[in-house]
Parts: sequence; structure tokens; C-alpha cells
Amino acid sequence: MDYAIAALSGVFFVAAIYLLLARSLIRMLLGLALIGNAVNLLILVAGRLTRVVPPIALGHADTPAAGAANPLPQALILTAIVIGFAMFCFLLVLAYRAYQSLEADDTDRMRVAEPRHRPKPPMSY
Amino acid sequence: MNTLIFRTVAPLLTVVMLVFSVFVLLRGHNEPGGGFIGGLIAAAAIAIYGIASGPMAVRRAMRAPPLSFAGAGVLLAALAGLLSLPFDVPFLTGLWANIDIDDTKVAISTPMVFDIGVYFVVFGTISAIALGLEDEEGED
Amino acid sequence: MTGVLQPSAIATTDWLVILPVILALCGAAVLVVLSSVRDLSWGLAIGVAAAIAIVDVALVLRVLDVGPVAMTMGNWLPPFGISFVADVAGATFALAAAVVVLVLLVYLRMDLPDRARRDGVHPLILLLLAGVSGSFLTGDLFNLYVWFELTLISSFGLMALGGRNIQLDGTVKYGFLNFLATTFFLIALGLIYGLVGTLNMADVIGAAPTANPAALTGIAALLLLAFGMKAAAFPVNAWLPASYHAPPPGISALLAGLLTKVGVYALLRALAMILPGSRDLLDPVLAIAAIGTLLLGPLGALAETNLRRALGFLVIGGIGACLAGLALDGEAGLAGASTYVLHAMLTITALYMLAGLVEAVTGETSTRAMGGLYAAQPLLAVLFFVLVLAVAGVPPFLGFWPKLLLVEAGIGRWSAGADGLALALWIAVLANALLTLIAGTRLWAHVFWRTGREGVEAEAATADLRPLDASQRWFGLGSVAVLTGLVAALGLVPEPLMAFGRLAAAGLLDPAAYIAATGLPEGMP
Amino acid sequence: MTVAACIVLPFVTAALLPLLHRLLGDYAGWIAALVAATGFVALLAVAPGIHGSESMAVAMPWVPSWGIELSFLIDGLSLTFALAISGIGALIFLYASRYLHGHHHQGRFLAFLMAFMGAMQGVVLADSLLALYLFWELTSVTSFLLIGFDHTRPAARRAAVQALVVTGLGGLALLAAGVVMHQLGGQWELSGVAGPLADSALYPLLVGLVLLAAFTKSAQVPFHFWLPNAMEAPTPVSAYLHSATMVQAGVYLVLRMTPHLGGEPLWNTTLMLFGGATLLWGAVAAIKQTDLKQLLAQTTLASLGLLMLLAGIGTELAITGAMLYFVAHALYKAGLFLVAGAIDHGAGTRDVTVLGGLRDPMTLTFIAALLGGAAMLGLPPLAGFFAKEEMYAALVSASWGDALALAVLVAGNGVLGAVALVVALKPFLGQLQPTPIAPHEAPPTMLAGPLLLGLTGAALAFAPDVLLGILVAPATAVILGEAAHAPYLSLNFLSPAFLLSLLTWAVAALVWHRFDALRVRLVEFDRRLGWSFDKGFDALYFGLVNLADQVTRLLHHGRLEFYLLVAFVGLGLAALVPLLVMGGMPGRWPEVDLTFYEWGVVLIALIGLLTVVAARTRLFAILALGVQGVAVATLFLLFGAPDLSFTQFMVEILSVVILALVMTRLNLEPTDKRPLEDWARDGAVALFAGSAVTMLLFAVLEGSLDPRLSDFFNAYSAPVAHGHNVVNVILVDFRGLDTLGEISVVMTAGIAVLALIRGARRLRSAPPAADKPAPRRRTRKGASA
Repeated sequence: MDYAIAALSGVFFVAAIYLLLARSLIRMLLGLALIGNAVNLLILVAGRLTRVVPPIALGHADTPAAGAANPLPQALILTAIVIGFAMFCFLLVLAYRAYQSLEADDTDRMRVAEPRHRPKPPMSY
Repeated sequence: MNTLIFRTVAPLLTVVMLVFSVFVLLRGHNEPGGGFIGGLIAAAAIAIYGIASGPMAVRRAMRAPPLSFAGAGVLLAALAGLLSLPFDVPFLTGLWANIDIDDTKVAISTPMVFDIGVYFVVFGTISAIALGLEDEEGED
Repeated sequence: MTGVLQPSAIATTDWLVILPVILALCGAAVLVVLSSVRDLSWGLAIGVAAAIAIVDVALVLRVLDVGPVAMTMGNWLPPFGISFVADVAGATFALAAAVVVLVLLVYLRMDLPDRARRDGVHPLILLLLAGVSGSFLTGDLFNLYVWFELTLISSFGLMALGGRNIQLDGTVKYGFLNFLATTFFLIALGLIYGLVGTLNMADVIGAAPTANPAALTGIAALLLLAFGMKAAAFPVNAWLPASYHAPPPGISALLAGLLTKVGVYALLRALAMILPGSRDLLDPVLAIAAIGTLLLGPLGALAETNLRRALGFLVIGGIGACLAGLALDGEAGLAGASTYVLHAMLTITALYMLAGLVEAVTGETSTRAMGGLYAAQPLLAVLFFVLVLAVAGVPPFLGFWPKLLLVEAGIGRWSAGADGLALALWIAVLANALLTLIAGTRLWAHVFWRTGREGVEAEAATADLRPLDASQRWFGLGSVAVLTGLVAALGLVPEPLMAFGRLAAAGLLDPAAYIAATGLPEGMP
Repeated sequence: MTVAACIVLPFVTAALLPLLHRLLGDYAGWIAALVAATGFVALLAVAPGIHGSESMAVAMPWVPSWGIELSFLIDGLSLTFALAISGIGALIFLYASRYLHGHHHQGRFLAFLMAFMGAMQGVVLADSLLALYLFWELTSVTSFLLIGFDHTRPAARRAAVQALVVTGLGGLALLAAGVVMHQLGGQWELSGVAGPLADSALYPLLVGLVLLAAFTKSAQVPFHFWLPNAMEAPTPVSAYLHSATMVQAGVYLVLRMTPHLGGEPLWNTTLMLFGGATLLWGAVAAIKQTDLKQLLAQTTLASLGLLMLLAGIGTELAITGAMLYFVAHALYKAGLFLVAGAIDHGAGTRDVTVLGGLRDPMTLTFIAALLGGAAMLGLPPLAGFFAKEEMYAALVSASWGDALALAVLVAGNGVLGAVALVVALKPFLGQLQPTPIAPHEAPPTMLAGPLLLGLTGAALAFAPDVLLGILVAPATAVILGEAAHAPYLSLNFLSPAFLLSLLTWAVAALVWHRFDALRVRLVEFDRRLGWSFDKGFDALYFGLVNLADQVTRLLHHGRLEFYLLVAFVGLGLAALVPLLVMGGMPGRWPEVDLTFYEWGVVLIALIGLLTVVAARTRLFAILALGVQGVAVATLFLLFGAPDLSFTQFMVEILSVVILALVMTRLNLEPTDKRPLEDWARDGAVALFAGSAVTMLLFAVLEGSLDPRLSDFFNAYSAPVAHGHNVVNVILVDFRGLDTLGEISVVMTAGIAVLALIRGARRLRSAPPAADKPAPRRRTRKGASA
């Protein structure tokens, strides 16, 4: 099953990258959300999969049941999800602001920092 | 969304969600839950309240700028870690104390305080962003 | 059960390794809580930055005294807890970062609009410092990712602060590309864990030789790409010139001084220390990236007419030098790269700060419209000239010494094995120095010597210049002068820098002390 | 002490001079002259101790960790150069104090000049190759500042940049040469390099680098063009840097390196070729000039070529001749430049075609000019004469090569002699010509220099103890080793050398006679040719700027999607290439053992993905995003990660809500309008990068996971950390620091987002006028071309 989910994460990557290569900011943001999921699946798979049993010591047991899922990737993914969400919020609001001020959601039209018609360097000493 | 029903139900819903969020936070150490998820639920509660009664009302009810809660949360978490300084153990070492209140033993621990810090950060930040965006909405 | 914890009580001095991060985080948190008391924020931020600088000094001294200092959080044994490990390289970089932030805070006192303060510029700066310090000091790869993200998000905030159109555009490019870089890093992290089962740097060093070499090299290549993007290495450097000139000068100075250096540091750590075994395949790639970066940086500076954008290209050229050091490897190469990072942190920051003053005096951002400052602002002219020479590596200024080490490393590597790429790198380093000198003096001649804007040669043009007001003179010019003084002094008395380079390189080449300090156990407790 | 007086003192003085000038005005120049004189006296004091291999060495630790010392050495060779630098320097400062009288940047000028003097002394006194490089570069930098001193004129800036580029190139060659020598010899001290290095495989490289450094600094063809342009500098600079001292640094370097690199055909032939070419080039170019300074500058070129030629010949006679020539040339050329400045100052022009008859109003200047001219012409018994005799004697042999060199020398010397006659006689003899200002004698401070220099030149001829004993013999001993031949210094009217001198004078007289006619022809030739090295430099320089512009435009085009494209291609290559090259591709196709409900969730996720990508409207896409998110959350739940699942679920809902909130307010392009080729390109890259990462993941999965960490967490979470939910314990305890960093990220994002939102509010309340681009078209028909 590891390989199946690994392949699924691959599909996520393909979709995410395709969207990120769009020129429309909104599609890029969708791609950003997807690539986060892709990476999370990748980490989960890299820690090897086990079915259903969560890493929780139930009742008065001192350790989780044998065959419980690997807890570390879960913790890593949790951290990554939250960080990714924070980044996503920022970039989303940024895109919104960029749209408001630059009146474009096409990144090709956003050429303030690197103007399309940059002056030639002066031919003087 | 600004229906009468929603506006009536929203404060109630908010209170219920806030209580639930604290429950999720506290049970996190032993069962699924914890600071993140609790904070998210609490923030969602605030967001709903904001949609119902307007962000200004929420701000008044919160008394402090929402982001201050986030600052306090980071501070709380860091201080929970710093508490280990006088005990000659490294940063963020879990310290446990049992306090007797009316014959009930209440366990207080730095990881728990830490998790409460996490709760506040998530709660403060997400509600600040939500309210900020709702402000935007109102002015449009 | 105590066997899972660390055997003995830790020394109080070990706290030095984590304190810079804690102080910065707490300082920022307090500023956020007290965000309504705005008059306090500058003083508090300065205080915190100064405290961090002092802690870093103590840390550096401690490291020099006893070797790498480590602390594993939560009293857990490494690699189960997160370790912070300060070796000479990490501790010194952290100190340099704190110094840069401190000077920058003084500079920012100059003319920061009130709304920037309300928007949280001071907590953002402290958070940036926390992220940068954490990156330099952590001994855990996933933890490094967290500090990277903190650095990144605070730089996002700083870059967009004020929200002018050019900033929004710059931040979009900066944001997407850099967020992707950290995402690539995260991919590599997941794979590292899946491959060697650990995230502690010292532990990975031990586990790497037995891992599947092809997969490990793939991971190392991913790290090279991710950190190379952060460091603005060719060909993934496009975000830097697209964004660094967008925010106000003080902020660009801060970002230029710190951000790319974290990427270089991570490259050094990852490829020189942790995964040296997978270098065979990567070295040619690294060398080609270095050559491209070395040459394209100064070329961009030569062509660009926006002053700070041109400086951004000079930053890139410097990154090329760092990459060259890494590619050349060996003591001289790694020492060259490490010392270059220090040099660039100080020199580039000062240069950007100075560019801010130039912009204030001329009221322009394009060098085409500048001129006449040689007569009007002699001190600015002197400082800028010194910094240009320092960047170009002209002795006796700071930039010369890393350049010397790189040139030595190149010829050493070449004569040892007649490696054609080493010769190409060697030539590229020299060509970079010449092109940087040409680009830098050209900028200087245009901004300072020329009497008026491009095409208009008139004495009258100087009339458009505004004098610096008192706060610009004291906070702005004063801080630049101090930093430039440091650049000149460290160039004249290079022993501290060069001794640092030797120790840093030794630490990267032989991580035994690093591993020992981390204190890995002999097996499962 | 001596070293301190020669090097440290000037730099300290240089730092103070702008201030001194503000306090003392012109007298600051006197103080500068005093400083130079101090160095001169200090050098004279140690001079008697410097004989043969006797030398004075000073060293102090500089970079102990890398074994680098700041070391200096005074031997015969450095003494001669150092004496010239400080002695001439003193007179130059005196001159400059008056020449730039009232100039508002005189303080800066004196400071630059003083710093130059310190640097130049450093060059000739340095023993460490690094110190040599350091001071070498400093002379380039100060020269840049001095040439561009008159910075308001574009020509001055151009000349300064040109000089810096050319000498900067040479400087780097010197650095490289130093590093190579260090590599070969194991130490930085030149005095410690044992014997010749010709056996090494790096020898040709080393020779190339050293000569590149020397040729650029000493303006040898084809790097010569910067030197005549450097005459844009004020006259004291021309006299000091660009005739007597800085340009001689290349000659010094060649002489200094001769014991280590010399004696090989590669070295000698290259030197002779370039030196001879430069001699002829300078001689011919001199004839074309009408400006006094240009005349002198071109002869400086010729003299530098001559010195290189002699160094290339490398015999005892040639080296002795070279040292004699260096001394004579330094004195007369500096003097003549100062004379040119005095004429400019007194008559308002330096154009030799309009000057005449100044002997009466400017008698003292005339005398100085005569002294200098006589030395330049090489009249006996002046030092210049003996220099000429030595070099001719060195070449009198039956070899064809020598004969050719001799012919070049005689021709070159002849033209130099003609120029000497032009400079020394033409402005002064004949009818008094009208000049821009009424001719008057220069003030004493400006006359002291040329007169003293001329008189010293004359006097040296009568003081062989000084000329030979101090200035020449110790230097040749250093260059050639102990066995140096006693210099040939006598008047012998029958020697072949003397006959050649006669021939030289004849050539000089002939050229002088036809000077104007020759000039007209040569200038006409140049005009027809239409090309010069100088123009070539322009073409190169602006070509470089143009190239830089093109490259930068190409790589930094400002289109985000291409920047991203590069990054993703990089991702694919990074993940795939190592697997392919190192044979790590996963070999077997593994069994897929998903349960049917797992398949169901995967299917939902895939449908969600496909819908996000292919959605025709953005709202639909956002909803589909939610679908795949929920599917992922369910997967987490199915694989034993309830915490993850809940968090993912919450986050997805929030993302979708916020996206919907924000996006409904924007008037966005509803569909993805990528043209077909973009679609194909992006799709291919996405497919490539995605599958590459998956392949790498497969390769990782082939091994087994080392479960140490998780075993530890599972084992001790409840007993030691008192938590039953291991994931939560990892988050708040085992790896609490990650979480601390993470919540800081969250808070920071809050600050940043709020700042952005506030910016939007400010934008609405007060739209900034200057910052806003012209309104764009709202309709976007055909926008996606």
C-alpha cells in the first residue's frame, strides 16, 4: 500500500506543479495548497504506512498497541500543515492585495519590480 | 447570512465551540486533540461570531487585539520551556507538579502550559486574520 | 527509566546555544502583546537585539574555549530530542546576524514611517533574527526547516510592509519561489527520514554511509536545489533581483544581509559536513552553478540602472564566491566560503544602507537620474567607495581575504589533480573580482562623480540634492559608518576572520567534535 | 623605523590632510612634502648599510593562523625605487601646494597623492607577495581617484575607469601569480623563494601572470592606451604617478622577479618583444602629439618599453643600463612634466605649436627644461648618456637578434631625443607667441621641483659614488646575484657604443628637423585608419555593458512562470538524475494491496484533483480543492493518524472558506487560458518533476525504515512524558522546539497578513497617486498571447 499512496502523492505533485505553472495567481494558490498535501502524503509514506491503529497508549497501557502507526511522521506533518497553512494565508492575502493594487491576477502583467521596458544601461563612463 | 436566526444562534454556538475547544485542548495529551485543533476550533467560533455580530463587536468582546493573544501564547510557550532553567535541565524539559485542591489531585505540567500557549497562538492569529478579512468585507 | 534522559545535569553555559532564539522569540512576543505601546517598540527591540548579540559573543567565546556547545531539548537523549549544536561556523554566523540586526535597528530609527511601526516592523525583525539564529544553531534537520520557515514568513512580512505596488509584485515573486524552495527542502526531509530513519544532523552523518547511495545522492541533490534557491544560486536566483530592491532601503539591507547567507550556511552544513559522500555527482553541478553565479551577478550589476537592484546582483555574485568555495572543498575552499559569508553579511548590509541614504539625498532610485554626490556628500562618497572596493575584494578591505582563500583553493585543487573544473572556477573567481570592480566603480562614478543625471552634465544638477537631516545623519550615516569601519578594520586586522575561517572549515571537514558534542548514545536506551 | 616612516606615516598623513588643508590652506602641501622628505632621509640613513646581499628586513605577524606575515625588505633594488619615490614625492607635493592653489578639493587631492606615495613605497619595500599585491592594488585605486580628480569632465572619468580596468586586470594577475608562487614555494615571502622556478609545470602560467601584471601597470602594448589618457589628471599626478613611479611598478616587478623567473627564453623573449614594440609605438605616437603633456606621456611609454626590453636582454650590461636609465628617466621626466605644468600655468596653454619665445618671461623654467632635455637627449656626462652607452654596449655582438634590438633602441632613443629637443627648445626659442594669458614665471614652489630635479640629474653624473654606489650597483647585485659586473662608466670616444650614440643624436636631429611634417603625415594616417586601441577599449567596455544588459534581460525577464519552470525542471533533474546515473531506479513493480474503501478514498482524491485542474470556473475549483482535502484527511484517518486527520480537515475547510471569501470579491479570469503550447510545456514539466520525485520516493521505500525514533517515542511517551497520545507528546515534549518555532511562524503570518490588510485599507482611504500604474484594461480579450 506504501507504493500506491506514494504514487498518489506523485499525482498530487503533478497536478500541483501544473497549477503552479499557471500565470493566474488564483490557480497558483490552488497549486500551493495541493503541493502541501503532496508533501504531506510523501512524508507519511516515507515513514511507512500501517492501517488504522493510531499511536495512542490506550487505557492503562504504557505503550501503543503493536502495529500502531509511526507517530513521528504524523508530528512532522502536523507541523508542516500548520506552517503551510500560515504561508497559504499570507500568500492568499498577498495575491488579493496584488490584485487590488496592480489590477491583475496574471503574473505576466505584474511587472512593477521588473518593468517590461527597463531602461538601457547608459553608454557612458 | 445575516439572518435573524443566525444572529441569535451565533453567540450560543460560539460559546459552545469555545468550551469544546478547551475540552479538545486539555484532552490532547492522552487522546486525539491538543492545542492546534483546539485553537482552530476557538478561532472558528470567533469567526462565526464576527460574521453574525460584526467584527467590531467581537473586538470589543475580546477586549485586547486578537494578535495579542498570539503574542501571549508564544510567550507562554517559551516561558514554559524556560521554567527548566533553574532546575539545571535543558530548555523545554517537562516538569510536573501535583497540586491538591479540595482533595482532588490536579496535575500541572509544563507541556500542558506549552500546549495552552499553542492554543492561544492559533486562536489569536486565525481570529485576527478572520476578523481582518471580515473588516475588509464590511467596508466594501 | 532515567536512562532515556540525559545522564547528568547540564552546564548553565549550555543555555547560550538556545538563548539567542528564545530571547528573540520572547522579545517579539512581548512586542506583539504590547503592540499598542508603540513608543516602546524600538527601544525594546534594540535592547533585545543587543542582549542577543552579547549572548552570541559569549557563545562564540565558549565555543572557542571548549569546542562545540550543544543542548538537547526536553532533557531527552539525542537524537530523540531536538539538539541545538553551536560550532564555530554556526555561532559566529549567529553573532554576525545579531550585529547586523542591531546596526539595522539603529539605522531604521532614521525615517521609518509611523505606520511601519504599527504594522509590526520591530517584532518582524526580531522574528527574522530568531529564524536566522535558529537556522545557524540547530543540529536537527527538521528543526532547520522550521527556522527556515520562520525566516521566510518574517521576511515576507517585512518585504510587503507598507504595501507599495512594487513591493507587492516583488513579494509575489519572492514568496512563491522561496516557499517552493522550503517545500523542496521538506520533500528532502521526508525522504531522509524514510531512508536513514533519523533527522539529527550528527546522527545522519553516522547513518549516511550505509544508506542506498543513489537515493542519498538524489536527496543531496534536492538539498542542493532547495538551499541553492534560498541562496540565490544560478539558475534559480531570479527571485532576488526581482524583490530585494522593492521594500524600503533599511528592510532591503536587512534581507540582503541575512537571507541568502542562511541558504549558503545550509549548503555548507548539508553538503560539506553531513553528506560529503554524495558529492561525486554533485560537484560538477555545484561548480557550474558557481561559475554561472560568479559571472552573471556582476554582469547584472553592470547592466542594471536601479541602484538597489544593481546591488542585488552584487549579492548574487558573492553567492557565487561562496558556492565556489564549497565546490573547491578542502580547507581553503570551505574557509573561503565561510569567511565570505561573514564578509557579505557586513559589507552588503552596509552597502544597502548607504544606498538608502543616496536615495534619500537624490530622491531617485535610478542611477540614471543620480549624480553630483561627490561634491555634496563627501562622506557618503568615501564610504560607498570603500564598500565597493570591499565587495570587489580589493585589499585591505574585508572582501580580499575570502577571495585570497578561494584563489588559493582553486590553484591548489587544480595543481593537485589537474581538475579542469577547478581551473574554470579559479578563473571565474578572478573574473568575478574584475567584473565586480568594474560594475562597482561604474556605479560609483555615475552616482558620485558625474555631476548630473545621465546626459546632463551640469553643476546646477547638484541643486536638486537634499541635505541629510539630523536623524539621517546620526542614525543613518552613523550606523553605516560604524559598519564600514568594521569592514575596514577587519580587513586590516584579518586574523580574527581568518582564524575563524580555518576553524569553521576544520569543523565542517571533520565533524567528530560536532558529533561528540551532540552526545549520541551507543544504541537504543 | 624606515619602513614606518616610508609607509605608515604617509597613510596617517593622508587621513589627516583634508583636515590640515582646512586649517592651513596651501601649507598643508608643505607638510606633505616634509613627510615625503622624512621618508627620503630615513632611506638615505640606511642606504650605506645596503650593499650586495645586505638588506634590512622587517616582519610582523598579520594572519598567524594561515602563516601570513606582513614583511618588508629593503635591499638595493627597493632602495633605488624608494629613494626616487620619496625624493621626487617631496618636490611634487611642494609643487602641488601651489599648482592647485584655491581648488576646493585640494585637501582631497593631497590626501590621495599622499596615500599613493605610501602605497608605492609599499610596493617596492614589500617582501611578502600579499603585501606587494595589497599596495599594488592601492596604487591602482589612488591612481583612479587622481586621474578622475577633475571628475566633472567625462574625459577624466573615462580615463580613470580605463586605467582602473586595465590595471585592475593586472592586479588580479599579480594576485594569481602570488598564489601560484606560494603554492610552489610554500611561503609568501619573495626573499624566501629558493632559486629559479623554471622547472615547475606551473612556470609558463606564472610567467604569463607576472608579465600580465607588469605589462598592464607599465603600459606595454597592447595595454598602453590608458597611460596617455591618464594625462587627464592634474600635472603633478602626471609627473609623479604616470612617469616616475607608478608606471615603473611593472618594471620593478619584472626586475624583482628576474632572479626567480628570469634566464629562460620564454621570459626574455616575451619581455624583449613587448618592450621593443612599446618603445617603437611610443616613439611614433610621440611624434603625433602637439600637447606638451601628451608628448611626454608617449615618450614615457617608449621609455617603459625600453626598460622592459633591457630587462628582457637581461645581461649585466643591460641591467646596469636599465637601472641607470631608470634613475635618469625618473629625474628628467618628472622635471619635464613639471615644466609643462609651469608653462601651462604661466602661459595658459600646453600646445607646443602655438608656444614660442618664452625664454625671457620664463627664464628659470627654461633652465629647468634645458636640464631635463639634455638628460633626455642623453648628452654626456649626464646619467642618461651612460645609460645609453651601457645598453648599446650590451648589444654590440654578432647576433642578429642583438642587432635588431640595437636598431630598435637607436631608433627609439633617436625619437626620444627629438622630443626632448621639441619640449626643451620649441616653447622657449624664437618669437614670443601670443598666449591665452600674459606669460609669467611660475612661483618658487613650482620652480623648485623642476630645477632641483634637473640639477640632481646633472649632479649625479659627477657623483659616481652616489649614482653607482647607492643607486645602481646594489640594485644590479640584487637582480643578477653577487657576481655582478662593475658598471661600465667612462667616456670612450672610440667605443662602438659612443658611435651609436652619435647615430642616435643624428636621428634625433633629423626627426626634430622634420617634426611637423612627420606629425601631419602620421595624424593623417591615423585618421584614415580610423581605429585605435583607445577606441577598441570603448568598444570592449560598452560591448561588455551591452552583453551584460542582454544577458540580464534574458535571465531576469520578470515572468514568474518561467522562474518557476526552471525551479521545477531543477526538481525533476535533482530527483531523477542521481537515480539514473547511479543505478538506483526501483527495479520491481510492487504489489498494491489497498482495501476497497482505501481505493474509494484514493479515487475521490483523484477526482478532486482532476476537477481542481480542469475546472472551468474558479468556484468549482475551490470546491474540488475541498473534496481532495477531505479525501486526504480520510486517508490520514485510515492510516492511523486521527490528529492529523482532524487538523487537515479543519485546515482544508478554513482554506476553502477563506479562498471563497477572498475570491468572490475579485473580478478574476474565470478559466485557465493557457495556450496549447504552454499547456503542453507545463504539463510535460509537471509530469516530469512529479514522477521524478515519486521515483525517488520509491527508491527510498525499497529499504526498510530504521524504527529507532518511533520505538523510543512509543516506549517512553506514557511512562516518562506522562502522555498517552504519542503524537501530541512528540509535539509538546519530544520535539517541542519544532512546535515553538511553528507557532512563531503562525504568529508572524498573523502580523504580516494584518499589515497587508491595513495596507489595503490605507490604499482605499488615500489612493497614492505616484505609485499607481496607469489603469489597465478590464477586459482581457486576447490577453494571453
